[in-house]
Amino acid sequence: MRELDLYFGPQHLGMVGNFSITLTVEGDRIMRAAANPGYLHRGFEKLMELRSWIKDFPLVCRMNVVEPDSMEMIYAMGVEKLAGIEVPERAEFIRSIYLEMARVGSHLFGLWAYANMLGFDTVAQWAMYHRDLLLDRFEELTGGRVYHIYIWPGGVRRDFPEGFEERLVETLHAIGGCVPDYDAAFFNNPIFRERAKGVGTVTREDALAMGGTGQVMRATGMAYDIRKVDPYAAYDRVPWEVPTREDGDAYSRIQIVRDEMIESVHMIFNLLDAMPQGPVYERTPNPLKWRIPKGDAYVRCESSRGELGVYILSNGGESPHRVHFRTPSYPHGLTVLEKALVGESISDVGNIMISMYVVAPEIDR
Amino acid sequence: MDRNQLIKWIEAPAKMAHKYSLHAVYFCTGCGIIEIPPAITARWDAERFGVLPAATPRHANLFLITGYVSLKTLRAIIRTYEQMPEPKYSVGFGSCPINGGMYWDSYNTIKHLDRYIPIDGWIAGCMPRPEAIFVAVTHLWTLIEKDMADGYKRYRVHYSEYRANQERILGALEWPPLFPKE
Amino acid sequence: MSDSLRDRLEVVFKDISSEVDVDGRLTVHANPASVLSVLGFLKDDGYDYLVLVSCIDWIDEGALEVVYVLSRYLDPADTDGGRVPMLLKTRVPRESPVLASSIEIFPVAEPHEREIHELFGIRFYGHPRLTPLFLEREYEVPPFRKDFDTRQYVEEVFGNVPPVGEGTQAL
Amino acid sequence: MQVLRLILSPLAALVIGILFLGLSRKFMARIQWRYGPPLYQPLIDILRLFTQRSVSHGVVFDLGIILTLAASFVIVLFLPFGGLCPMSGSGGLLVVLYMMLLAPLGMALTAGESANPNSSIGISRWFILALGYEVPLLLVLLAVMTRYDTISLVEIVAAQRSHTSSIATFPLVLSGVAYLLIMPAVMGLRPFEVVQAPQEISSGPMAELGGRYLAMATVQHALSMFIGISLFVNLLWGGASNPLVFLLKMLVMFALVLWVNAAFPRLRIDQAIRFLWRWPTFVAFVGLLLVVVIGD
Repeated sequence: MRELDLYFGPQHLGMVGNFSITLTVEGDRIMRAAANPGYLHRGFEKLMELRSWIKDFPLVCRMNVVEPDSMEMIYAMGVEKLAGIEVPERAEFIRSIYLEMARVGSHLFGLWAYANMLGFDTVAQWAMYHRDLLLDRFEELTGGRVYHIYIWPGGVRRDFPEGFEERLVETLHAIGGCVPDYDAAFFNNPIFRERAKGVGTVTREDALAMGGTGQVMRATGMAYDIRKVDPYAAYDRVPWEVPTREDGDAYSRIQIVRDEMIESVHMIFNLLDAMPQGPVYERTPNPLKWRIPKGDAYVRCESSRGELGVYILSNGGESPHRVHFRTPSYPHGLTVLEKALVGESISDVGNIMISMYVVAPEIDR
Repeated sequence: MDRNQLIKWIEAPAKMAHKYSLHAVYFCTGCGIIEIPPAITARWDAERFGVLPAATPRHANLFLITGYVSLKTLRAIIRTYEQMPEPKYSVGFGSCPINGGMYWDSYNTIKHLDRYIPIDGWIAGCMPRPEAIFVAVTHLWTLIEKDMADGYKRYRVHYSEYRANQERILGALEWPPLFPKE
Repeated sequence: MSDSLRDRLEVVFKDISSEVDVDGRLTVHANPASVLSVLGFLKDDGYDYLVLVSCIDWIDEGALEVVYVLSRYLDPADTDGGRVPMLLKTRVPRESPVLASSIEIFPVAEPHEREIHELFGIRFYGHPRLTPLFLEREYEVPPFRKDFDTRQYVEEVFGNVPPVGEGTQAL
Repeated sequence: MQVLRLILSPLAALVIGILFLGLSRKFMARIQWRYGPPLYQPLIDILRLFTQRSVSHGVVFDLGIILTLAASFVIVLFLPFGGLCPMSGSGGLLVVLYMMLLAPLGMALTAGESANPNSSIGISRWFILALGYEVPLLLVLLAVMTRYDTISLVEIVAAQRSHTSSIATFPLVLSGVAYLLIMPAVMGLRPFEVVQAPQEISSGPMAELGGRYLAMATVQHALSMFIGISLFVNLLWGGASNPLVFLLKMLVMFALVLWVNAAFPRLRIDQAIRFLWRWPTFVAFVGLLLVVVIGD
C-alpha cells in the first residue's frame, strides 16, 4: 500500500484551533505525524517586552482564549513574586473560586469540542449551553464574557457583587444537576466507550519523558497536580482530591475531565464557606511608573490543561526584560501528540488531540 | 413569511436563497472562534437564520475571519477564500483584522485584512458578543439585497492588486492566479 | 535538599557557580561545554522533568543566555524538599551562538530548541530538525533579539502595503 | 396514466426526502435545546447551491454525480408508495438491491476525479459500509421473498395487506429487527455516519463538490433517506393502500431513526463493519433460516 501525505487542518471541522498536522498515512493507519504550529504566532513575549508591566495584562490573557484566567493568574503571580507583594487572604479565596469557575468553563468547552469531534452534537450543544450559563456569572463579576482581566498584581480588581455567591451556587447547581444526563448520554454511552477506550494511549514513561502534565499525566495514574505539589492561592485551605485513572487512553482523560469538573464545583462550595472577610487587593505603586526590582522567577499553576508556568525576568525597568510562558499544550501538542498518533487510525486524530486538550494559541503564543 | 417576503422570493429567488442560506467556513483563524460555538449552539442558535458551519470551503458562502491574522494563516485564508464558490461573502470578526488591534506592532500579524482579500463587513470589538454576529448577519442580508455585498466582484476586478499585495507579504505564492490575465 | 545538591554539584563540576535564593531555589551557572553533563547529572539526581528551555538576550553584555528550568515529578504524597524548580543557566556569545542539543537527555527539549533556534538564532548541534516552527517569513535578525525593532519592521513591511481599489468607482 | 405515475412518484419521493431533511434538522435542534431552522430551510439551501458557481473537474466528475442521482431516482420508481408504483411489473427487489450499489459507484467516479485525499478515504469508507449493510440486507430481503414466494414488491405489500404486517408474524420479526439495526447505515445517519464524517474527513466524497454538484448530492442524500425508510415500510410494515397512511408510517420510522441519530456518536469504520457483520447479520440469518424451515 502506498504512503500518502494528508494535511489535517488548519481549515478543518475537526480541528479546534488554528493548528495543522501533517500525517503520513498508509491506508487508514498513521505512520508518522508532524505537528505544524505557528498559525497563531503573534510574538507575545516580544510585545510584552515593549509594554509596561501593567499593560501586559490585556496581552497575557489573549494568549489562551479558552481559559484566559489562568494566564492572568500566572502572570500576576510572577509579578508579585518579583515585586514582593503579599496578597490579602480574601483575594486568595476569590482568585481560587474564579480560577475554578474558569476550569469548569474550560472543561465544558473541551467537552463540546470532544463531543463535536465524535459527531455527538447533542451533548456538545448541552455543554456549550452550560458553559454559557457560567459565562453569565463571569460577566456579572468582571464585565467581560471571554476576556476578564480580573486578577491584578496584589489581588483582584473588585470584590464579589451583592448576592453573587447565591447566584453562583445556583448556576453551579443547574450545571451539576445535569451530570446524570451527561453520564447517561455521553460518559456511559457504549459507542463512546468503544470510540475512546484504548485510543491514543500514552504510557507513564512516555508522559514523563515528553513533559506531560494535567490530564495526560493523571490519566496514567500519577496524581501530579500543581495545586497539590506547589500550592498557590487558597488551594491548601480546603480539602479536595486529585482524580486519577490508570489506562492513559482518551477515555481515561475524558473521565478525568468529568471528575475534575465535579471536584471543582465542590471546591467552589467549600471555598465559599471558608471565605474570610477583608480587603481584596493590596495597594501597588502607580502602575504607569512602576519599576520592579531586578531578578528572575519561575512560577507555575495548574490550568485546566496541565502545568502552566512563566519564567519572568526583570532588569529593574518599567517593562519585563524577558517573559517566557511554559504552556501545557506546548509539549502535549508537539511532542506527546506526535508520538501518540503513530499507529492510530485517521478517524482518531481529532479524538486524540482533543482528549489531550491541545489549545493551539498557547502553543504558538 | 409575510407578503413582502413572498414578493421578494418571487422576484429574485436566487438572491433570497443566498441571503437566507449563509453557510460559514469553519476556520478558527484566531481567538474570535471562541464566540462561534455559543452562536451556533443552544443559547443563540444561528441555524434559525440559516447560518450553519460548513465542513469545506466548497460548501460555504460566508467566511468569518475570526480574529488576528498571522502570516501563516493569511496564506491559508487566501486559499480558502479562493476555493469558495461565488457569490461569497467575507466578514472580519473582531478588531484585529480591521487594523491590527492590539497587535499593531507585532511582526507576524497583518494589519489591514482588506488589503489582501475583499471584506464585505466588519464586526468591531474584542471579543464581539454573539449578538454582534447576528447584527452582522442581518446587516449582511441588507447588503446582499441591495447588491452591495460585492466583495467577490471587487476581487475579480482588482485581482492583480490583491495578488500583488499578497505576494508582497508572503513571497511568491505557490498556486496559480485565480483569474489569469486574459 | 538544595544545599546538599549544590555541594555535590560543586564537587563533581569545578567550573560551575551556583546560588540559592530565599525560597530555596537553586540557580546553577555553567559553561556551554559542560551543560549537557550537568543536565545529565541533575536528571540522575531526580530533576527528571525539563519544564522549559528559555533564552534571554543580554545585548549589552553581548551574550545570549539559555535557561533550563528543571523540576521533579512528584506525587502530592511526597512532602520532602525539591519542590521548587531549579534553573540552569549558560551563556553563549551573540555572534555565532552554538550549543549542544539536550534532546538525548530530555526528549521534551525538541520543540523548545527549535523555537529558540528560530527566534534567537542559536544553533543546536545534534538536533534532528531545526526547521522553522512558527515563522512564515525570513528575518535578517531573529525577531526575539533585542536589536530587532518590531515597530520599525511593521512600519516598513505592513505600512507599505497599499489599500486596494482606492480611487476607483464603486461597482 | 403510466407517464403520470412515472413523473409523480419520483417527485413525491423528492418532496418527502427534502421534507425529511428539514424535519431532521428541526427534530435534532429540539433535542439539542434549540429552536431550529424553518422546515423549508433545505429547500433554500438547495436553491442557493444551484445558483452558485460550480467548479467541475471534468466530464467523469459530472457523470459520476449524475449516475448517483439517477440510480437513486430509478430505485424510487420500483418502490410502491401507498398504491403508487410506476414499475410494478418488473424486477422488483432484485433491481432495488442492484441499484443501491450504484450510488457509491457513481460517487466514486466523482471523488476519484476530484483527487482530494479526503474524498478517496470517504469513498472507500462508503464501499466498506455498503458491503457491511448489504449482507444483512440481502438476508432480510431473501427471507421476505421466500416467505411470500415472490420478488415483486407490490405483491409483497398485497400479501401483507391480506394477512398482517410481516414484522408482526413470527419468523419475519427477526428480519424486521435486523433491518432496524442496519437502517441508520442504509440512510447514512449516526452511529454509521462514517462516509461524510465532517469532523474527520471533511465531508468525505462531498469535499470537493460545490454549487450544483453539492445540491445534487444533497438531493441524493434526501432520496437515500426516503429509500431506506420506504423499503422498511413496504417490506415489513405492510405498506399502505393510500399515500397518506404510507407517509405517516414513514414519519414514525423516521422519528425513530432520528432519535438514534441524536443519542449516539459516530463509530469508527472498522467498528461499524464489525457491528454490522455481527448482530444484524446473525439475526437476519436466523430469520432467514426460520422462514425456510417453517415455510416448508
